[in-house]
Parts: sequence; structure tokens; C-alpha cells
Amino acid sequence: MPRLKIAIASVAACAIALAVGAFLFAWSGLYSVAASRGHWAVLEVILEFGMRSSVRTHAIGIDVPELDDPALVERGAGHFQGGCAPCHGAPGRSSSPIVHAMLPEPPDLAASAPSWQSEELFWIVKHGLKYTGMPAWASQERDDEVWAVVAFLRRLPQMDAAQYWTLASLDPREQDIPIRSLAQGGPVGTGLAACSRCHGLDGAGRASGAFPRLDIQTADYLFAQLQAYAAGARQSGIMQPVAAELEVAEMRRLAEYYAAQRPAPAQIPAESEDRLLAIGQTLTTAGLPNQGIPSCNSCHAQDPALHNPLYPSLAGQYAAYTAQQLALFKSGGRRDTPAAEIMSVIAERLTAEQIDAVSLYLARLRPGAVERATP
Amino acid sequence: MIGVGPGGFVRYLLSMLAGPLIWFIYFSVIYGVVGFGGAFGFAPSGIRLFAWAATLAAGAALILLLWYARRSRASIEPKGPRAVHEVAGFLTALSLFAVLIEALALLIVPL
Amino acid sequence: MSDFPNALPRPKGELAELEAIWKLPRGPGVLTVVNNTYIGLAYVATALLFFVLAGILALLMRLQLAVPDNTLIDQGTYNQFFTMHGTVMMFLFAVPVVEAVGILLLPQMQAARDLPFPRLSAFAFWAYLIGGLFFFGSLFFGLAPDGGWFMYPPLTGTRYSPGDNADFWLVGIGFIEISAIAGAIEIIVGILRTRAPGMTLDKMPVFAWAMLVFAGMILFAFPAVILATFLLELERAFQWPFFIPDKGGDPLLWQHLFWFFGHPEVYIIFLPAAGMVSMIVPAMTGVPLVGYRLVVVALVATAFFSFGLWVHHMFATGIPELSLAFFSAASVAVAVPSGIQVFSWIATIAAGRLRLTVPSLFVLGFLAIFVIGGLTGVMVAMVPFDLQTHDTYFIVAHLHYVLIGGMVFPVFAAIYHWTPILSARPLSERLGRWSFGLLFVGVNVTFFPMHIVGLMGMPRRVYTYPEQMGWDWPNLLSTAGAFAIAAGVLVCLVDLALNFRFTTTGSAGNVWRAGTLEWLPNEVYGTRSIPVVSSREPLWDDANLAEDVRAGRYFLPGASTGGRETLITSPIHADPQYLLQIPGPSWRSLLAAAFTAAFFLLLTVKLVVPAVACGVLAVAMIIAWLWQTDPGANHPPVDIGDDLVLPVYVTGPASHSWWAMVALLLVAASLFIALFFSYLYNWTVSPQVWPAATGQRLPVASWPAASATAFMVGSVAMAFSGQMLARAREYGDWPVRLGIACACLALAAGALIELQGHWQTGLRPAMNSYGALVYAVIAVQCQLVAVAVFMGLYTIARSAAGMLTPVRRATFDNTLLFCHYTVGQGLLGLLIVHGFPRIAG
Amino acid sequence: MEAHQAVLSPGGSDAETIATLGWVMFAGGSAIFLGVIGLAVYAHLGGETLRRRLASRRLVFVGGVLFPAVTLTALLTYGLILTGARLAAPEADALRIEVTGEQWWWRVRYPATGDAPEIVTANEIRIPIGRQVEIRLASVDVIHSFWVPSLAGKVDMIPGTVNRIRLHATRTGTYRGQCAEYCGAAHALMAFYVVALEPAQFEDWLAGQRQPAAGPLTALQKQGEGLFLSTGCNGCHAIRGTPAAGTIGPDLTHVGGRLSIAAATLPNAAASFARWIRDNQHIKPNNRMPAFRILPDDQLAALAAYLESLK
Repeated sequence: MPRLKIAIASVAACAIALAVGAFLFAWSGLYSVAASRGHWAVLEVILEFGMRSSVRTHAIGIDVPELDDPALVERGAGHFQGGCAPCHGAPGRSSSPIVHAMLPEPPDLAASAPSWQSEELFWIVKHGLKYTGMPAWASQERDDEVWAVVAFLRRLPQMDAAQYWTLASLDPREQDIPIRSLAQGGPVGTGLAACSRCHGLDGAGRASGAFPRLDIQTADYLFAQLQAYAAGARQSGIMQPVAAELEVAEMRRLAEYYAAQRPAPAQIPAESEDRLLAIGQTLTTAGLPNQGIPSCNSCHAQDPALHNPLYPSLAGQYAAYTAQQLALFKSGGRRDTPAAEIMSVIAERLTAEQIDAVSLYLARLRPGAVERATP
Repeated sequence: MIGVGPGGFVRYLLSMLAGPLIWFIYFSVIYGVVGFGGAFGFAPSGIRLFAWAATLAAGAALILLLWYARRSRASIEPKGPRAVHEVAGFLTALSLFAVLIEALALLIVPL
Repeated sequence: MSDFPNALPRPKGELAELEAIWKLPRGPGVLTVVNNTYIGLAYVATALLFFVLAGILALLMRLQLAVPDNTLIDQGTYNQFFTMHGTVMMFLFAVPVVEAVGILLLPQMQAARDLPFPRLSAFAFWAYLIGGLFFFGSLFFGLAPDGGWFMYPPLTGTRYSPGDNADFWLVGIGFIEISAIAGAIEIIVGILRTRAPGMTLDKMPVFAWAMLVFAGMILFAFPAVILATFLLELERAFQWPFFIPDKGGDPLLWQHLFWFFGHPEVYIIFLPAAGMVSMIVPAMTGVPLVGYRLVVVALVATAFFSFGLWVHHMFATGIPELSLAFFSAASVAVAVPSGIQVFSWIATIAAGRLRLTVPSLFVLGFLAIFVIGGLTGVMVAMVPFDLQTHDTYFIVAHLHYVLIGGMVFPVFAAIYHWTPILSARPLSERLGRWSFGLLFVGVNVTFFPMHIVGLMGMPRRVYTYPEQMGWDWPNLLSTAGAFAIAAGVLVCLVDLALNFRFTTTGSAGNVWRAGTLEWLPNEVYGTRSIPVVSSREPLWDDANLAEDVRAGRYFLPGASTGGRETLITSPIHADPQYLLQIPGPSWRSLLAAAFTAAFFLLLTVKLVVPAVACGVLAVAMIIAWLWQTDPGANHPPVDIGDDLVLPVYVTGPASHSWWAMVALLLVAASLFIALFFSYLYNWTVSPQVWPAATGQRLPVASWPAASATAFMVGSVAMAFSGQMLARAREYGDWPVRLGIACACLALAAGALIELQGHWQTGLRPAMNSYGALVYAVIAVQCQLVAVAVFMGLYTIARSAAGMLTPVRRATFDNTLLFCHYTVGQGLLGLLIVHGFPRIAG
Repeated sequence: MEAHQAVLSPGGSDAETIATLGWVMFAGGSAIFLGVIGLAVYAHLGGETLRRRLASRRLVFVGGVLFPAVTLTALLTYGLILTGARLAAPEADALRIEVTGEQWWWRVRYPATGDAPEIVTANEIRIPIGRQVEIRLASVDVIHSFWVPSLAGKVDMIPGTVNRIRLHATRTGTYRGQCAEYCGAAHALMAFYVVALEPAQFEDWLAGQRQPAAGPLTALQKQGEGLFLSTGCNGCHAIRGTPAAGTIGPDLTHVGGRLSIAAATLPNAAASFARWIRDNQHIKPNNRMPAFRILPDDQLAALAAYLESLK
């Protein structure tokens, strides 16, 4: 027994000595935090090992959705150009020498992404990496956006510069957007550069539904959304950084710019089931009172006389986008603005099939057209 | 001190619980016929008749049991059975009361 | 008695051996203890813990209702609170605490060394403790059920309760009910087979009678609610529409099943408490109970009539008036037996001199409160009056008068009364009087105004009420009273902390000079020797009994077989039959309980993989536990005194395990009857989803014929196997094993043929209530078959291990019984599922 | 507001019968209680001879079996006669109404009679005195229970089943009713009013209800009407006489003329409407209407003024 006691006492003494020593070392300032010299090789191996293990363990249990959707890849690419490329570089364009001097240096993702599983990439993009400068996703509620980036990263290694620019900036001829858009946009301001990269200069978004049409909305609505994004009330890791950079006056100008665009006609999806369209029409014009679902038209009226500027126009909006937003309303990813409080209550009552049906139906409507319930 | 097998036990149990068991079967029958009779397509008058018949049968069976319990009370073995007969008799009497007030319900409340 | 079975002096070392065999395990092994005193006490303590926890919820609710328009507790939390208060009080306090008192006291009252299945008691306790704590813990994560303790669908279906909360109730309570049934089987076999020699049914203590009735009622009442939770969980998890009217289900089916359990439940709680009172009153007056047999009659009659009351809770649901009248009449019939007991106590008080001790005070308080509760009970049995008071605070008042008066006061009386047999010193009379005073005043101040506020129109289960209703002053009064109750409970807990000193050697002893056997000197092994009983109060009739028992003059003064053992007697006359070797402490039953609890809880939160892992471990532990049972005739017959030589092993109907198996089969049978009722009920409500109306094709007759043949082959194979086992010396073990294997295959084939027969017609369980019920009958049959096959394989394994012989065949006998029952139920199921739609259309 | 909700202050014949039964039982019950307690006290403190007489099986038999058997049979007979009386056929001129329970409000329908159209209203039932009223009770979601204690006992509203209750008001007045079966989150806030009127007054009221809503008079009300039709209110609510024809929530055609709003939760006033529209999820959490915090103050005032004007 005394021997056991002695053993315990010695271990405790050692532990105390170590703690005191560590404190003294830290306090003395002898350790250098300089990024200029890099880590010791051994330490670097240990850090790398620790980081990889941490990511692998935390990614357990994450279910990977279907990542082949072109809309996802496009949305990821749109964000990548603004949010990731400055540090990680992009095909055909290496990152700045300033970034090269970071410790650790942000990797070239075309080369390093294939060494990770999709769920691991998701975890890194969503949560960031401590001590490396890799930030967490700005909105923790938008897993769908994070998956978009992952979908893009899966494609990145096979991409050449031309393909990349097609994806990331809408049109290969518009690689010099800042200059050209400033010229075209006139008083709109530099913010348009960021907007148009995804939504286009005409606000028509993209046919895949990766980005919504802005040309069908009123200025009031667009302005309110920009403010909600900037304040974080409408959550998005893609839109919030863009919106937060804008002055209030600039938001107003951008909203008016897009509202003034002449709406393009609706793009009719090639094939869609009649059954779904019938459900969509019912929901749009009459609702399903038995399930507590009012008609879309009761708020999002297409009749200009009844149109309420607090609510968005839905006619002609891309089906994929509408469906995705309804899914967000339903799951709680979009409910913090006063308008979202209303919509989320209704979306909760919609089934997945009803969401698809109504999105599809609305996408086929001509923007601004009047659609009334058939008695 | 010889053991008594379960056959004996079951017989004891049944002789003690016969009254309440008859009541329970009777109760299930009248509840069943009144509750479900319509679904089987029985006419209300038929249901009432059936319920009255069940009441009479249950009442008669219980009175018979009471008579039997009274008769065998004086007799036989010194320990155990006598108590069982007495308990059985009281239980039968209570069951008879329960059947009678069910008949009251049948008498007063129309179907 | 001049001639004692055993002569003095006893051999040296006999007592030391007895103590060594029964002693408490050391160190962490203490958790494996199985002695009924330890398990019983832990069981009671756990039940009291849940009583306090549910009581705290009640206090919080009373605070919210103290003033109108209060915002202390929001509606969601309040709804969880009242659901948990009711559920915990009913399932985690009331039933367990009386079961616990039974486990604690019955062996002592019958002078048995222990209950016949001590590991089963331990299993039931641990399952209850672990399951109960997790269930209660759901409150802290906002996951607690909020559908009311009665869980009426459609509110508790997935459409209106999409979260996991309702599943916690269904799975958690289903699990705890299984633990209660295990305890009930233990108690039935314990009472019928382990009484002291000479303790005929007529000399049994009233408490034992009450517990026998209690356990019998559990066998018939609990299966109904287990079935109901099973069906609702199937509906929630797989959309089988038993209760959804759009698909031919009916929400009222749930209410019938729930209250078929729920009303007897009240008496399940009350009867043991009344039994305690019938023990305490004679002890405190010093004279035998007046009208003992009438009281027994009252207990039995109550048990029966209480099964004819369930619609009593459904008077407002629109059921035909004549049906209501039947139930109204039955409600009146059940009042008579309660009257018998009340007057029996009064007559006993008149016969002797009641000493006004704390237990007496609690009994008198019980009498006053319970009579009020009984009278309001008669009032609500009147259909028109019930239509006004149903689901109002009048009912809240009534049920608390009945349950607190009828159950909590007797339990407190019991705590004060029986503490001296477990504790080195009795509880304090002074603190006890304070506790009683606070409780008595508190209960009346809390609940009497509720009668009035109920008549003023206040419904139950409301988290707030507006100011102008005039409900404010009675509610404020009730809240004040609730805190007086809390203070009374607190004083009792302080008393327990100060004075309760658990001991198995040298307890305070017979401080009340009571006459029944639990007041014999009790050690860790129970009584030193097992007396011969010739009256209801042996201690009053034989002044030297305690000394003679302690000296070892009576039966079984030592450990004859060298292990734990108790005397098995015949069920009616209590003649000694054989010596049961009972198992001692083990980790196996404890781990089995822990893994079973984990299986159910993990399933609730939908962690399927770990749940299955725990389920497999639980089964493994149960096998390991069972493997040690059925020891065979490993010891020659022993002389327990008076030249009485008893075998140490019997099989067949004389064996205690046979009795337990029969009790288990009664549970299975009542579940099946409840299922048949459900089938018939939904047909009467919605014949439009039955084959005659939908054109759904029934399987052609060859399907059920094949299935029935397979089942019968199974029975024949088992019977053959039994014959072969008896002649194993001639033919060897192979025919036995072959017979069992064939039976397993045949049973499985029978169930699968039936399943396939319906599947190939295109019928699916989620289609409508008909489909759901057909597959529910099949599912219940498949469960039985699965257990039967499992038991068959286990029996083959025993045979292979050389543990199955023509003598050592208890395992086989149980399997045989179970298989025959499975076949019987299977045939009945076929008859219903294939016959009924053909007859009724 | 003075409204009766008490079993023992009846305003209808059914409730009167039950109140009488109640008083009989309270009197009898009190006497029995005092008798039993008296006997127990006597058994403990009484004189030796009488105590000895009490200490017998005969007491148990007489007190425990005979006495309850006799009294209970008498009481049961009384109760059964009342139960049986509920089965009488409905009177020929009975007024028929349909009430549907929904989480957590009451939809009330006066069916069309002859050429008079159907009326739909909510959370308030008006009935004439001296005439039998037969109400069909249904539910669209979970089980509710229809209970107006001053008029009659309760009857459950069960999905998939139609139950019936008869009211027969004998005194004019306002009676409060409340859901008596736990029906989920806001069960506590599901009340309503029954207003019993003189027959002539009732007919006047009925005629008024048959009219479509009066058009807006002031500019503020006019603005409110416009908002009602463009903000989405019309998706769930109907106002006869306007394009609003939603059937998900209560019909608001004459909402300004009711005693309360939100199932007897708030008094009827413009301020209540404004509070309800913006804050309903705090007033009655989990109710099916979304909170319209989106409306600026001026628009909210206009909407409230419009609704209050719908007398």
C-alpha cells in the first residue's frame, strides 16, 4: 500500500512539474509564432495526422446527397470564384504571393480535393479548420449550399480553365466583368459585378435553377431581401458575404436596376407529368383547404392590381429554385424574417411531391400573367 | 401431507370463481350483442330478446350455484374446502346482484 | 405444539453455513444481489423516488395554475408535465411500489426463504430502474410525451405528433409493463407455492390474498394496453391504420383497449393497499380482522367487476345509451365490495382497542379520504352526472381522493408499520404525526376545492384560465395545499433519513405485537426455520413461536442441499412438496436487464444498429442466465425434519416453473383476445374496408389448410419428442432432438405460409384497417413462433450438452407447453382471419 | 363579460335535470360520509356494549352489502331513467346546427333551410330559448369535446363519427363553453359562447347573418379591405360579399359582431384584431395561423379597423 501511494505521489508531482514547466516556457516567450519559418517537420506530420483524423471522425454519419446535379455544381462554382479562389486559386489562375506566405499554405484544391471523401469535404467547408485560416461556412443552417461547394469540388479536378470560367462567371466572354459591368451598369455601382456573376446582367439567373431570376421581382422585394441577407435574417453563406459589403443606397440602386429589367418569358421545362401539373395548378389557384394549404395566389397574386410588394412573384421562377426554397421553409432553414414566418407555416404542410408539383407549375407561368381559379 | 395436483387446484379455482365468471361471460355477451348486434344485422327487438334470455340464463345458473354452495357447505373436509364454499357462496350472491342490476338497466333504458 | 420437527441442539456450523450461503455479495458485486429483502427495498426506494419526481412536476403545475393568465410555464412544457405526472405516478410509482412491497414482504409473511425466481425479481427491478430513469430523463431534452397519460389517437398519431415524444411513451411504457408482468408472475407463483406448511388459503394473510388478486388482474389487464401500444407504434412507424378513420380505423378502438386496462388499473393499485390496511388494523387493535372471508370475497369480486367498467371512461363518446347503462350498473356493483372492506375495518376497530400510532393515523386518514373518493365515484357512475363532470376538475378531485386516499395513505401507513422489521430502529412517532397532519390537511385543502372548481366549469388539462371565470380562489387554495402535501412528504423523508437503518440482523422487531409471520425474527436468509402454521395470526396463538423458529426447531433449519433453497408447498393446503434450489447473485440477470432497457430506448431514438446490438447482447445474457437454471435432481431427497423427506427436483405440473409458464400463457391469451376484439371492433365500425365491400381477394382455402397442417405437425412432433424423451435410455437423444427440430421447422413454416398466403393476394398492411389487422394477427403469431423456435433450439442445445434427461426435463416441458399454446393460438388465428370474412362478409 | 359556465347554475333543461341529480347525490353522499365517519369514531370511542355489537360480521354484512345494495339500486334506477330519457326522438321543429371542432376553434354552420342560404360562423352559437336545438358534432383533426355546462352535459367530437347533442335553453343569457377533451397544444384556449335569445331576437339575428358583409365605409376600412385581399388573409378566411372565400380558417363575414375573437380568447375590439394578426403565435401558441409581423403599423391598423367594422 505505501508503495502504491508513493507511485501515485510521484506521478502527481511529475504532472505538476510538467504543467509549471509548460507555463514558464509559454510565459518566457521563447517559442516563436512566426509564420515565416514553417513548422518542424515532425510537428507538421503530427498536425497533418491530427487534422485528417479529426475530419474523418467528425464526418462519420453524414449522409451524402446526390452530387451530380448541374445546378449544384454551378451554384458551388459561383460561390467558389468569390469565396474560395482568392486563397485557393482557380484553374488557370494561381493565388496571390501573399497567400503563398500563409502557414499552412492554402492547398490547390484541384490537386488536394480528391484525397478527401465527400462527407469530409462537407465537414471542412461547413466547420472550417482551426489554426489554418480556413473559415467556417457563414450560415450553419444552409447545408444545401455547403453541398453545392462540395459538388463543385468533386468536379474541379477534371476542369480546365475554360470550363471553369463558363461555370463561374456565366459567360466566357465576360471574364473581365468588373470593367465591363461598370461601364454597362452606369450608376448601379461595383456591387453589380458580384450580382451579375451568378444572376446575370439581365437578372435572368441560370436555366439550371442554380440561381433565381431577379427580373420578375419588384424593387421593394429585392431591396428587402438584400437587407435580410446582410443582417443575417435570411440565412445564406453565399449571399450574406455579398450583401454585407453593400451600402444601403447601393442595395436600393441594385434592386431598382434588376426590377427595371424586362422579364424574359418563362422557360418551359422540356417534359413534365400532367399529373404533377394538375396538382400544381390546384395548389396555385385553389390550395388544399383540407390540408390547411391556401392557394399560392392568395399572397403571390399575379394580378398586378392585387400584387403585394411584400411578397415575391413566383410566375416564371425556375422550378428547381422554388422547390429548393420551399424545402428550406419546410425544414426550418428559412424562417427568421417576418415573411418567412408566414411561408414556413404553409410549407410545413406541403409534401415533397406537392413541392415539386407546384414549383413545376409556377415555372411554366408567364411572368406577370393573370391566373385565376377555375370555378 | 400429500400434495394436491393442479387438476385439484383448477377445480378449486373454478368452484370458487364460478359466480363471477358467469357474471363476466354474461356481461360480455350482453355488451357484445348490444354493441355489435346492429353490425351483424340483428333487429333491435331481437337484440333485446337475446339480452333478456342471457339475463335469465345467467340468473338461473347463479341461483343453481347458490343452492349447490349452500348444500355442500355443511358437508365434508375440515380445512380449506369449507372456506372455499363459503367464499364461493358470497361471490355467487354478489354476482347475482350484479346480474340483477344489469337487468334493471335492460328494463329501464330503451335500445 | 410439543413435538417439533427438529430436535435441539442444532449441529455446530449449521447457522454459519446458512449465513454464508445467503450473505450479500461484496464490492461491486453488491449490484448482483437477488435476496428479496434487498431487491424489495431498492424497488420501494426507486418507486418513492419517482413519486417525489412526479410530485415535483405536480407542484410546478400548481404554481402555474395558482393565478389566472399565468405565464410561468408555457403550454408545451405544461402539456409534457401533466402527461409525465400521470404516466409516472401510474406506471412508475403506483404499480411498482405495491409490487415492490409484495416482493419485500410476501416471503416473510409466508416464512419462505425467498421468492421462487429471485433473479427474475432482480431483472424486473433493474429493467424498471434503468427504463424509468431514461423515460423521466426525456423531460430534460424536451422529448417527453405530451399527449396525455391516456395517449388518445389521432392526437398521438404521426400527423398530429410528428416528433419522437409519443414514441418515448409507447416504447418506454410498453417496456415497463413487461417488467410489471414479470413481477406479477413471480408473485403469483410465490404466493401459491411458497407458503409455510399448514398456511391454507383460508389462513393466508389478507395482504397475500390482495397481492394474489393484484397479480392475477395484471395478467389480464396489462396485455390490453401492451397490445394498444404495439398497434399505435405500428401505426406511427409503418402507417398501419388501426386508428385512422379515413382508412377504416377508429380512434375509439384505442380508448376501449386503453381503458380495458385503465379501469382495472385503479383497482390493481387499490387492492394491495386495502390489503395492507387489513393487516395494519388487526395489528394495531390486537384482534383478528372481523369478516376475513368477506374481505377475501370483496377482493375477488372487485377484481372481476372492475373488468366491466372500462366504458365508464367513455360515457361522452356517443356510445349507445343501453351500453352505457350496462357499464353504469357494473360501476354500481363494484361499489359493494369496497363497502364490505370499510365496514370490516370499522368492526375490527370496535372489536379491539385501536392504538393511535402513526400507521393507525394514516389508516384513519385513508378511511375518511377514500370514502369521499368512493362516494364521488358512485356519482360519476351515473351517466348524466358524468357527462357534466367528465374531464373536469371534479374528476381530478375524485381520482386523487381515490388514489391518494386509497393508495398513498396506506403506503405511508405501511412504511411506518413495517419499517421495524427492516430497520434497527422504528421511525419517529413525533415526525410521523407531523407528516400525517401535513398530508391529511394538504390533501383536503388541495383537492376538495377542485370538486367545486370542476362544477364551476373548469376542464382538466388546461395550462391557463382567464380571470373572469371565478376559478382563481379555489386554484390558489389548491396550490397552497399542494405545498402542504410536499411538506408532509418531506417530513417523512427526513424521518427516513434520520431513523431508517437497514439491517438484516437484529431489526427493531415486533414493536406493534402483531400476529403474522413477517414479525418473526428475520435474518438475511429469512427465518431460521420454517414454522408449521395452524392459524391466521400464529404469533398470537403461540407465544414461543418466535423463539422456537429462531432456535431452528421447525422445518429446514439449515441449508440441506448446500445452496439457496426454499420450501415448495401445495397451492391450497400448503403441504410440503419439494425443496426448490434457487439461484443466487449473478451479473447475468442484471446485464440482461440493462441491455434490454438499452434496446428499447435506443430503438425509440431510432439508433437502430446499436439497438440491435444491445438486443442481441440482451438475448445472450438471458440465455446465459437460463442456462444455469433447471439443475436437475443433483441432490438426493433431503430430510427437512419430522421424517419428512422431500425431493429437490420435480417436473411436470407439480413444478413451480410449470406454473409460471401457465401464467405467462395466460398473458399471451389475453393479448390475443384483445387483438380479436380489435379485429371485430373495427369490422363493426368500418365494414366498408372488409373484403366483402372492397372486393379484396382472400387466399384460397388451401393456404390456411396448409398452414394449419404445418402447425399441427409441429404439435405432433413435440408430443413425439416428449415420448422419446421419456424413453431416451432405450433410443438415445437423437429422436428427441429430431422431433424438436421438426416442430420448429413446422411452426415456422405454418407462420410463413400464412404470411405468404395473404401477401400473394396483394393485401398490404398499410392499405386499410382490415389489412393492418390481418397482418397484426400474423405479426403476433410470428412473435410467438419466433419465441417457440428459440426455445426449441435452446432445448436442443441443452440436450446436446447432456442437460436433458428423462428426469431432468423441466426445460423440455416448458417448451412443450409453449409450443402447444402457439399451435392453438395459430389455429384460432387462422379460423378468425379466414373464417370471419367468409361468414360476415 | 358575464357568461355562465357552471354545472350548478343551469340555463337549460338538460343541465337543470343533472343539477337536481347532483344535489340529491351531494345530500345523500354527505349523509353517508358522516354516517361512516360517525360509526368509525363510535367504534373507537363508544361504550363497551355498543362497541361489542358493532364488532361483528353482521355489521360488515349489513353496512357493507345490504345498505349499499339498496341505496345504490335506488340511485341507479334514478340515473337510468334519466339516461333513458335522452333517447327520445327529436322534436319536429328542432333547430339544427352543425359544429365542427378544429385545432383550436369551432366552426359553426346553420344549414340552408328552404331558400334561406347556409350560414357559416365561428366560435359563437346563437340559439332561441324554449326550442329544442339539435347540434351535429364532428371533428376534422383530433378528438374534441363540446361542453356548455350551463346548458347540458358534454359530448365528444370524434374524427370519422358524427355525434349529436341537444340543447334546450330555458333562460336568455350568454353561456360559455369550452373544449373538454385534451386536443393538443392550445387545448386550454379553445372556448366559445352560446347566446340564448328570445325567439324574435334570434330570427332577427339570423336574418342579419344571412346578409353579406357590409362594404367598408371609411378610407381606413377601405384600405383594410384591400389589404385583406392582397396580404393573403383571403387564402384562409372568407368574407361573403367580397372575393375572399378561403375555408381553412374561421368565416369572418360578421366577425365584428361576435362577442370574442380567437375562440373566446380575446375581447372583440380593433386592438384585439391588430394584436392577433401580428402576435397570434404568442397569444395562442401553435395555432394554425401564421403571425403576420410583416405588416407595418399603419396597414395593421387599417386591417383591424376593417375587420371590426364587419358587424
